[in-house]
Amino acid sequence: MIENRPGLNLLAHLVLILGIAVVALPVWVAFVASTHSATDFMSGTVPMWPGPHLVENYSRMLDAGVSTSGTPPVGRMMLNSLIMALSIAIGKIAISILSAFAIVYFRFPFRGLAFWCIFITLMLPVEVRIVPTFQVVAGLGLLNSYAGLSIPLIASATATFLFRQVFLTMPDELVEAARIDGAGPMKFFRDILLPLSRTNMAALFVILFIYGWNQYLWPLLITTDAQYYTIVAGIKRMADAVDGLPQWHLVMATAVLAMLPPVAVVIAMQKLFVKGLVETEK
Amino acid sequence: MASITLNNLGKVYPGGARAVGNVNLDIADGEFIVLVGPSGCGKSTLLRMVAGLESITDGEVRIGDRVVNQIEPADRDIAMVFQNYALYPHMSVRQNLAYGLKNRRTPKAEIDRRVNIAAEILQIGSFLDRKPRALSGGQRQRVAMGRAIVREPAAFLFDEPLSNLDAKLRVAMRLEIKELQKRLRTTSIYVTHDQLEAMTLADRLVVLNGGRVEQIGTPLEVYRRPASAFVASFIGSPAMNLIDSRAVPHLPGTAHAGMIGIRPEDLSVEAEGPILMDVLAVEELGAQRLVHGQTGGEKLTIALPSDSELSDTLRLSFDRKSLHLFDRETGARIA
Amino acid sequence: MASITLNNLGKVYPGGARAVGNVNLDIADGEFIVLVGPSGCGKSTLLRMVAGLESITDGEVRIGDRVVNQIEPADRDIAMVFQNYALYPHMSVRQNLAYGLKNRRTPKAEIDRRVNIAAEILQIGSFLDRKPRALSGGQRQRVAMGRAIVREPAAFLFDEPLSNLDAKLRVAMRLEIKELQKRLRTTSIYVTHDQLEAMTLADRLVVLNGGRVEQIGTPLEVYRRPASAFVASFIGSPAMNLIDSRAVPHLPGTAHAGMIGIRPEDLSVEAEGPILMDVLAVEELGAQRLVHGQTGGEKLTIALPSDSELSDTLRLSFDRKSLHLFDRETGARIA
Amino acid sequence: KTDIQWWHAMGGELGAKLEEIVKGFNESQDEYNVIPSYKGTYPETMTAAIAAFRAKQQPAIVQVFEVGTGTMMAAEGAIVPVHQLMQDQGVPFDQDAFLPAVVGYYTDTDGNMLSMPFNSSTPILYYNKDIFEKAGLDPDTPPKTWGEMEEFSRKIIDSGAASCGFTTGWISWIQTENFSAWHNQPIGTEQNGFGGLDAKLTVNGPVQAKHWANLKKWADEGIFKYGGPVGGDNAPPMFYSQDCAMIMNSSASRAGVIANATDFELGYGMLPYYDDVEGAPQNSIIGGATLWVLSGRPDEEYAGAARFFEYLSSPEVQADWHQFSGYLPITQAAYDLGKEQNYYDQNPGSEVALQQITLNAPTENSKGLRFGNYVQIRGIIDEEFEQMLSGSKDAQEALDSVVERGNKLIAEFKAQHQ
Amino acid sequence: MKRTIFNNQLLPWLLLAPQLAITFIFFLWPAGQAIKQSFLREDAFGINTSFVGLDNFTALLDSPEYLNSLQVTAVFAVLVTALSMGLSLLLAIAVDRMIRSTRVYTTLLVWPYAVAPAVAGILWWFIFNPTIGIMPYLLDVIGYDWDHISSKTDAMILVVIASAWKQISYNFLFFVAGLQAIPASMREAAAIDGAGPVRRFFDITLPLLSPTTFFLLVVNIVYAMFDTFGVIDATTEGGPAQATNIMVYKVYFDGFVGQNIGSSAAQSVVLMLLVITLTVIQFRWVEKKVEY
Ligand SMILES: Nc1ncnc2c1ncn2[C@@H]1O[C@H](COP(=O)(O)OP(=O)(O)OP(=O)(O)O)[C@@H](O)[C@H]1O
Ligand SMILES: Nc1ncnc2c1ncn2[C@@H]1O[C@H](COP(=O)(O)OP(=O)(O)OP(=O)(O)O)[C@@H](O)[C@H]1O
Ligand SMILES: O=P(O)(O)OC[C@H](O)CO
Ligand SMILES: [Mg+2]
Ligand SMILES: [Mg+2]
Repeated sequence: MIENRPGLNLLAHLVLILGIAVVALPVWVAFVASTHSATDFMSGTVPMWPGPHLVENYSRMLDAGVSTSGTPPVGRMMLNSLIMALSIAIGKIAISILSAFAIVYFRFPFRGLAFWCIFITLMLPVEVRIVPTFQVVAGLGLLNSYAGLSIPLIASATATFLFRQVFLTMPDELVEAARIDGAGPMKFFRDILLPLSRTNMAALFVILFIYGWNQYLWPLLITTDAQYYTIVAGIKRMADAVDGLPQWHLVMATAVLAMLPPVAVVIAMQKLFVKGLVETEK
Repeated sequence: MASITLNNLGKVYPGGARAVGNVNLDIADGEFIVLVGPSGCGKSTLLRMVAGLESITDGEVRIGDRVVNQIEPADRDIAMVFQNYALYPHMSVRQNLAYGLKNRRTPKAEIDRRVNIAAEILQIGSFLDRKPRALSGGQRQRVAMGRAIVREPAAFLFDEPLSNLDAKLRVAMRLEIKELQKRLRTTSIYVTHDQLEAMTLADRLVVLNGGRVEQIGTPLEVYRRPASAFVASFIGSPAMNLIDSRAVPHLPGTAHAGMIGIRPEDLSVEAEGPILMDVLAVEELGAQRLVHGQTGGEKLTIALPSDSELSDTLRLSFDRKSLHLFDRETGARIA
Repeated sequence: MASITLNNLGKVYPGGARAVGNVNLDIADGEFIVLVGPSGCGKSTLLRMVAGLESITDGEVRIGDRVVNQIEPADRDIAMVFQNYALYPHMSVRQNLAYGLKNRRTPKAEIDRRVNIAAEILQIGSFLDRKPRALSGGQRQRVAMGRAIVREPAAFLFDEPLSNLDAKLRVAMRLEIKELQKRLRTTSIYVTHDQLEAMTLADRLVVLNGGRVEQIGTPLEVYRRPASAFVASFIGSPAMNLIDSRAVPHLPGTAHAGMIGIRPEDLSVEAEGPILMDVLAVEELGAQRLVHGQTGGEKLTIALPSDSELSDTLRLSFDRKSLHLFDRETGARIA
Repeated sequence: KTDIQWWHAMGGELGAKLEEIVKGFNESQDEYNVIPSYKGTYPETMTAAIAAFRAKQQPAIVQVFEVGTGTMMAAEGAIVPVHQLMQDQGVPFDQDAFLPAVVGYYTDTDGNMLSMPFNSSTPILYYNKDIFEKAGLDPDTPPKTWGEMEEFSRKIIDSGAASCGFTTGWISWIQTENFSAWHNQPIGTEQNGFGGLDAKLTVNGPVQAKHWANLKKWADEGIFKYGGPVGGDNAPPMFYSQDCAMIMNSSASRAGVIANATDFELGYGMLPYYDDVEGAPQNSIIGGATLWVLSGRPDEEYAGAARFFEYLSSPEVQADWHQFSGYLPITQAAYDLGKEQNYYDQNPGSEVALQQITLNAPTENSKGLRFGNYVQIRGIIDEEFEQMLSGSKDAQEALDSVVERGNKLIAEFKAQHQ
Repeated sequence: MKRTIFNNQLLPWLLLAPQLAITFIFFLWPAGQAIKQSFLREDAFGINTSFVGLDNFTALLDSPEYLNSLQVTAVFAVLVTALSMGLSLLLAIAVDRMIRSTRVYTTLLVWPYAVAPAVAGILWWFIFNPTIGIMPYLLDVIGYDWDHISSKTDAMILVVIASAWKQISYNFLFFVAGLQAIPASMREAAAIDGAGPVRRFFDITLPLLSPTTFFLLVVNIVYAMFDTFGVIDATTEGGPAQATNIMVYKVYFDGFVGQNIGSSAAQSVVLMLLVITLTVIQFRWVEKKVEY
C-alpha cells in the first residue's frame, strides 16, 4: 500500500492507455489502409476506419503480388522468410549449445583463444562490415541461396554466451551426481544438459526467430533472384513507386503480413519471449 | 561395504591454496564418520577427494583394499548425497533412482527390484512418478538418499545433506538417517558444520580446522576432553566459556595455562563461590535460563535451571575436574 | 514513546484470503512484544498494519491515543527494521541514517547530533562513510537499527531482523538488541518464527497461528502453561511430547483429556516408573542426551544427563504437576 | 533453352509493358528465354549489377541510365561493347538507323556504339488543364518561360485552384543538366566530359545559380514543391492529387501520368526557359537508358542477347514501346512508322519531346554529358540542392560544392583507372 | 568456472568446430578483408587495385560528409535513446504501480519489439507521407508544415520517432524488471522515512534503477547506431542533404551505391573499433553489476 492516493493510480492507467494508443497507432493505420482500395487514397488523407477490401487485398498479395515491383507473391516471400528465420534459429541454437558445452565443461589448451575468437563477435553486427562479408559470401557462391541467407547470420556469440550463462548457473552437483552415476560427457550432455536447457532453447528460439524474420539489409543484398526475396526486404521494393502512386493498400497489406508472424509469436509466447530477451541480453 | 583409509591425504588447489593437509584416518567397515568444522575448513574438499570429484594432490585414499586415487568416481563404488540433493529435475523420482543403474547396464528387472526396495525403505513409493519439483524439501532429501541406496555401494558420502531443511525437519531427518545407516550398516562419511548434527549422528567425529584434523573421537570423548581450545569452543552449545587465566588470578592451579575453559552447565551459583559475576543479560530458554555476565573483563555464560534465583551479581562455583586448560599460544589441551 | 493498542484487528487481502483475524493486544509504553508463529501465520501482516504499510480491513490500531488507521506510515511516528535491512545501497551509512530526518526537515546540526549518538550507541562510527555493500551482515544489521534509533520514534517495529545472519552472529545480535531496548525503553514489536529468539527477547510473547492469537504471556508463562497443544509443541526445544491419552490408559486422571503433553526434561528414568519405553535412538548433545523411543505406538523423547545409564527399554516416571492436558479436538488446554 | 538475365529499372506501367515485350521475344523463337528482373531505380539497378559482377553473378544484360555511361565505358573487361557483340554473333547492326542524338551519346571516340539504345527520353512539362481553367488561365497555353511559370503559379494559388504551382522530378537531370543544355550553358569542360577523363565540372555558372536560387525562393513561397532526390518519387503524387498544377518530368512518365491522372484533363508543353538568357531555348538532352552487355557469361547467352537486341530495335517493337511509354522513338524507322500510323496527330502532345530535343542543332553544351562517377555526382547534386532548400547554403554555394565535391570524384575515378 | 570438468582433449574441439568455422569464415575473414581493403583503392568493377596506405582514412577525416555523419549519428543515437527510454520508463513506472492489470498492459506494449525496423520505417513513413499521411494532416491543423523530404529537422524527427517507437517495448520490459527487482522494503523504508511518491522516485527508485538504466543506455546506443539501418533505408535513405545519414548507412551507401570500396572499408574499420569499445564498456558493466 504505502500510501492512499487513488489519483496516482488513475494517472497510471491513463499513461498506460495513452502509451498503448501511441504504440498501436501506426499498426492501426496500416491495417486500415490495407482494407481499402487504391482509389481511396487519391482524395488526400488516409481513411481512419477499415474498408471493405480486406479479403481482396490480402488474397491478391498472398498469391499474386505486384509483379512490376519485381517481387514474387507475398506468400512466396513469407515462405522464404520462414525458412530463413527457422534456419537461423535452429542453426544458431544447435551450434552454440555445443560450443558452450565445450567451453564450460572442458579444460583444454587454447581454450581461452577459442573463447575470445567467438566472443569478439558478440556485438559486431553484420551491417558494420557489410561489404567484405558480402564479398566473402559471394566468393563462396552462396548468393541467392537459403544457405547464404542464413548461415552468415548464424555466427554470432549471443547464443553461445547465453548457453554459457545457463550452464554456469547449473549446479556443479548435477555433473558430479551424473559422473558418480556413471555418465560420460556426451551422455551427460544428452541426458541431463539438453533436457534441462529446453526452456532456454525455446526462449532463445523465439528471439532468434524474430531476429531472423526481421533481417533486412542482408537479404536485400544477397538475393538478386526474386525467388529468394524475403518479405521484410521485399516490402521496400513494393513501396517504391515509379511515376505513380505507391499501391498503398497493397504495401500496407504486405506490411501487416510481414509483422504478423513475429508479433503473433511474441504475443502467444510472451513468457518465453520475455525470458529469451532478458537472457540473451544479460 | 568396505573400510576406507586416508593416508596423509592432502589437497592443494591449482591456485596454490592448501585446502587440506596430512589427514590420516581409518574408517572401519560400517562405521559412521562425521567430518565437522567451520565453513571453509576443507570438509567438502576431503569428502570430494574420497568421491573422486577432486583430484588428490598428496597421499592416498583406499576403499576396501584398492587405492582409488586414479579411479573415476563412477568406478569407486561409492554413492553421494549432496547438499542441494542434485536430483535431475527433468526426470521422475523413479528415473532419478534408476539412472545410475541404467548407466551400468543393470538389467531392467533388477533395477525395478532395487528401486522398489529403496522406495519402501524410505517410504517414497507413492510419489515415484512425480518430478522432484513436486516434492517437499524432506521428500527430496529422501529421494536423494534413495538414489544412494539403490546403488548398494561400498560407502555413502554425505555433504551437508540436511542444511537446506528447516529446523524441525532437520531434526527429524537426522534421526531417519541415523536409523537407516544402522540398518544398512554401510560405511558412511558425513560432512556438516553443525556441531549438534555431528554430535548426534557420529560413531566417531573428525573435527577439522583450517584443513587439519584437530581431534578424532566419539562425540562424548570430544565433548568431554576437547583436544584444543578450538574444539572446545566449537563443540557444545551454549559454547564453552574460555577465559584468560590472568583474569582469574585467584584460581589456584591454573597459572601455567593460558586459557581456562569451563562449560556453562558446569558452573553453579553458590554463596561462597570463588567467582563473582556481574549479570548483564538473562535469556529464558524454558527448561533453563542462560545468564550472561562478566568477570574481570571476561564474558561468561552460565546455564541455570529456570526456577533459580537471580540477582545483579552472582557468586559462582565449579568442580575442579570440570576445568579444561589450554595453552595460550597453541590452543592445545594441557590438562 | 507510547503505548500501542490493537482492537479487533483483522486483515483480508484483496484476493479474499484472511491473513489476520480479531487480534486484541495492549502494549504498554516501553514494552518489548514478540510476535511468534510458524511461517504464513500472519506475523508480518500484523506488523505491517501497525506500520501503515498494509491497509487495515477490520478493527483499529492506536499509537498513543491516536487511531492511526488512516495515517500515512511517515506520520505514525514509528520506525521499522526489515529482514533484509532495506538499507539504501547508493547512500553512505551516514546518509542512510540521516535520510528520514532530512525528509522531516530536521536542522542539519540536529541530524548530525543524532547520527553521532546512534553511531556511538551501535559502534558504527568507524564506517559512517561506507556504502552498505562494504559492510558485513552484522554491521548492516546495526545500521538498520541505527536508522530506527535516530528517528527517536514512539515505537520500533522489527520484522525478523536477524534471520539473514548466521547462527553465531544471530545469538550475539539478539543480546545486543535486548540490551539496546532495555536502555532506550522504546515500545517495540518484534516478529520472528524462531521460538528461541522469541523466548529470549520478549517481555511478552504473542503466539500466532493461522492469523489468530493462540496465547499472550511472558516467556515463562507460555513455556510453563501453554494455552494449547499448538503452543505446547511450538515453544520449547526439544519439543514437548504430545501423546494420545488412549496410548497410556494406565495413567490415572488423564482419561478425560484427548492429548497429554510432557516436556522431555520432565521425564526421568526410574525403575518403578509407570511408562515403559522402547529406545529407538540416542542423540548425544554433550551436556545431555536425547533418547528417542516409543510407547504404545506413540513416539516419545526424553532428555537425560549425559552420564545416565542406557538400556533397550527404559521405565520412565514424572511428576503429575508437569503434565499438560489438552482437548483432542480443539487442542485447548484442559489443566 | 538458354536463359538470359536482364536486370532493368522499369517499374510501374513501364515495367508491365517491358514484360510484355520480353514475352513477345520469348514466344517469337524457341532457343532463348529472356528473364527480366526489376531491380529498383536506375542507380540501384546499376549498383546491383556492379556488385553482382564483382561476385561473378552478373546478368548478361543490364539497363544503365545515361549518366552511368562514363563508368560503364571505362570498365574495360567488364563489358562487351554492343558493336562488337553484334559483329561476333553475326547479327546485322546499323548504327545509323538510330537518331543522331542517341548515337552521339553512346559512341566511343572511334564512333563505335558501346551499348544498345532502348529507352531514351527527355523531360517535358505536364500540366493540369482543369486547374488552369479554374485559375482563369488558358488551358491550351502552357507557360513558355520561367517568368510565366511563376506568374501562372501565383494565379493558380491565389485563385485557390491548387495549393502549389509546380513540382518536378529529377532535380539533377531536369533542373540542372537539361536546364543547362536548354540554356546552352556548359556543365563541364572538355565538351561536358566527352573529351576525356580530365574534364572538370563547371555547373556553377551564373545562369544555373540564378535558377536554383529561384527554385529556393519559389519553394519558400509555396509555388514550387520539392519531390525528393533521384527521380523525385514524391513529385508525381502531388501532381496526381491535384495539389500541384504542373510537373516537369521525363517524357517517359507519360504512361504513368495517363494511368494516374484520371480525374482531370492533361496538357503537355516544352520546358520553360529564361528569355533573358542568350541562346535559350537551345535543345534538351536525352536521358533514359541503354542496355549494356556484361562479360563473363557463357557464349550462348551472347548469341541470345544479340538476337534479342535485334528484336528490340525492330521498328514495330520500338514504335509500340515509344507510343505506349513516351520514350523517344530511337530509330528513324520507328518514328516513321508512328507517322504512318497517324499516331502523333491522334495524340496531341506526344511529339513535344521529339520537337524539343531537335529544336536546334546540338552545341558542345547540349549534346549530353559524360563523366566518371557521375552517378555519385548526381547524389551530390541532390544533396546540395537539399542543403540549399534547408537554408544551410545559398544557391551559389550549393553549386560551388557540387563542383568541388564532384571534381574530387572525377579525379578519384581517373585515379582508379590508371 | 565449473568445479567438475571433463578431461577429454579432442571432444571439445569437435564440439567447437562448427561455431569456430562459421566465426572464422563469416566474421574474422571479412573483418580482415575490411582492414585490407581500407588500405586499397579499387574501381567499381574491382578491375584495378592499388595500395594507398592511409589515404582512405585521411580522406575520411577531411570529408565534411563523414564528419557530418558522425554528428548525425551522435544526435540520432542520443535522441532515440532519450525518447524511447523516457517513454518506456514512464510506462514502466505506471505498470509497476498496478497490482492486477500488469500482464494485460505488458502484452499490449511488448509486441512492437517483433516488428522489423524496416517495417517500422514503412509504417511511420506512411503516417508521415506528405500527400496522404495522417500526421502532416494533423500538424497542418495546428499550423505546422510537415515536410521531411526537404526539411532536415523533420526528417530527423521522422527517423527518431520510428526508431524509438520500435525500441519502447524492449526498454519497457527491462525497466519493469528493474523496478520489480527493487525490494519493496526499500520503498517502504523510504515511506516510513517520510518520503512521498515523487521524492521516493528520485531518491530511491531512480538511483537503484541505475544499473538497468546504464545497461539500456548502452543497448539503445548500439541499437540506434546499428540496428536502425532498416528504418533509415525505408524512410529517408539518409537524406535530405545527408541529414539522417548515420554511420552504418554511410558504410553501406558508400560501399554499394557509391562503389567506393576503400572508403567504405575504412569506415567499417572505424565502426568495428567503436563496437569493440562499446563491448568493453558493456563487459565492464557486467562486472560491476556482479559486484553491486
Ligand atoms: N575449486 C577451488 N579452487 C580453489 N580453492 C578452493 C576450491 N574449492 C574450495 N577451495 C578452498 O578450499 C578451502 C576448503 O573448501 P571446502 O569447500 O572444502 O570447505 P568446507 O569445509 O566444505 O566449507 P563449507 O562448510 O562452507 O562447505 C576453502 O578455503 C576454499 O576457499
Ligand atoms: N499481498 C498478499 N496478498 C494475498 N495474501 C497475502 C499477501 N501477503 C501475505 N499473504 C498471505 O497472508 C498470510 C500471512 O502472511 P504473512 O506474510 O503475514 O505471514 P508471516 O507470518 O509473516 O510468514 P513468514 O514467517 O513466512 O514471513 C499468508 O497465508 C500469506 O500467503
Ligand atoms: O525516367 P527516364 O527513364 O526517362 O530517365 C530519366 C533520366 O534520364 C535518368 O538519368
Ligand atoms: Mg562444503
Ligand atoms: Mg513474514
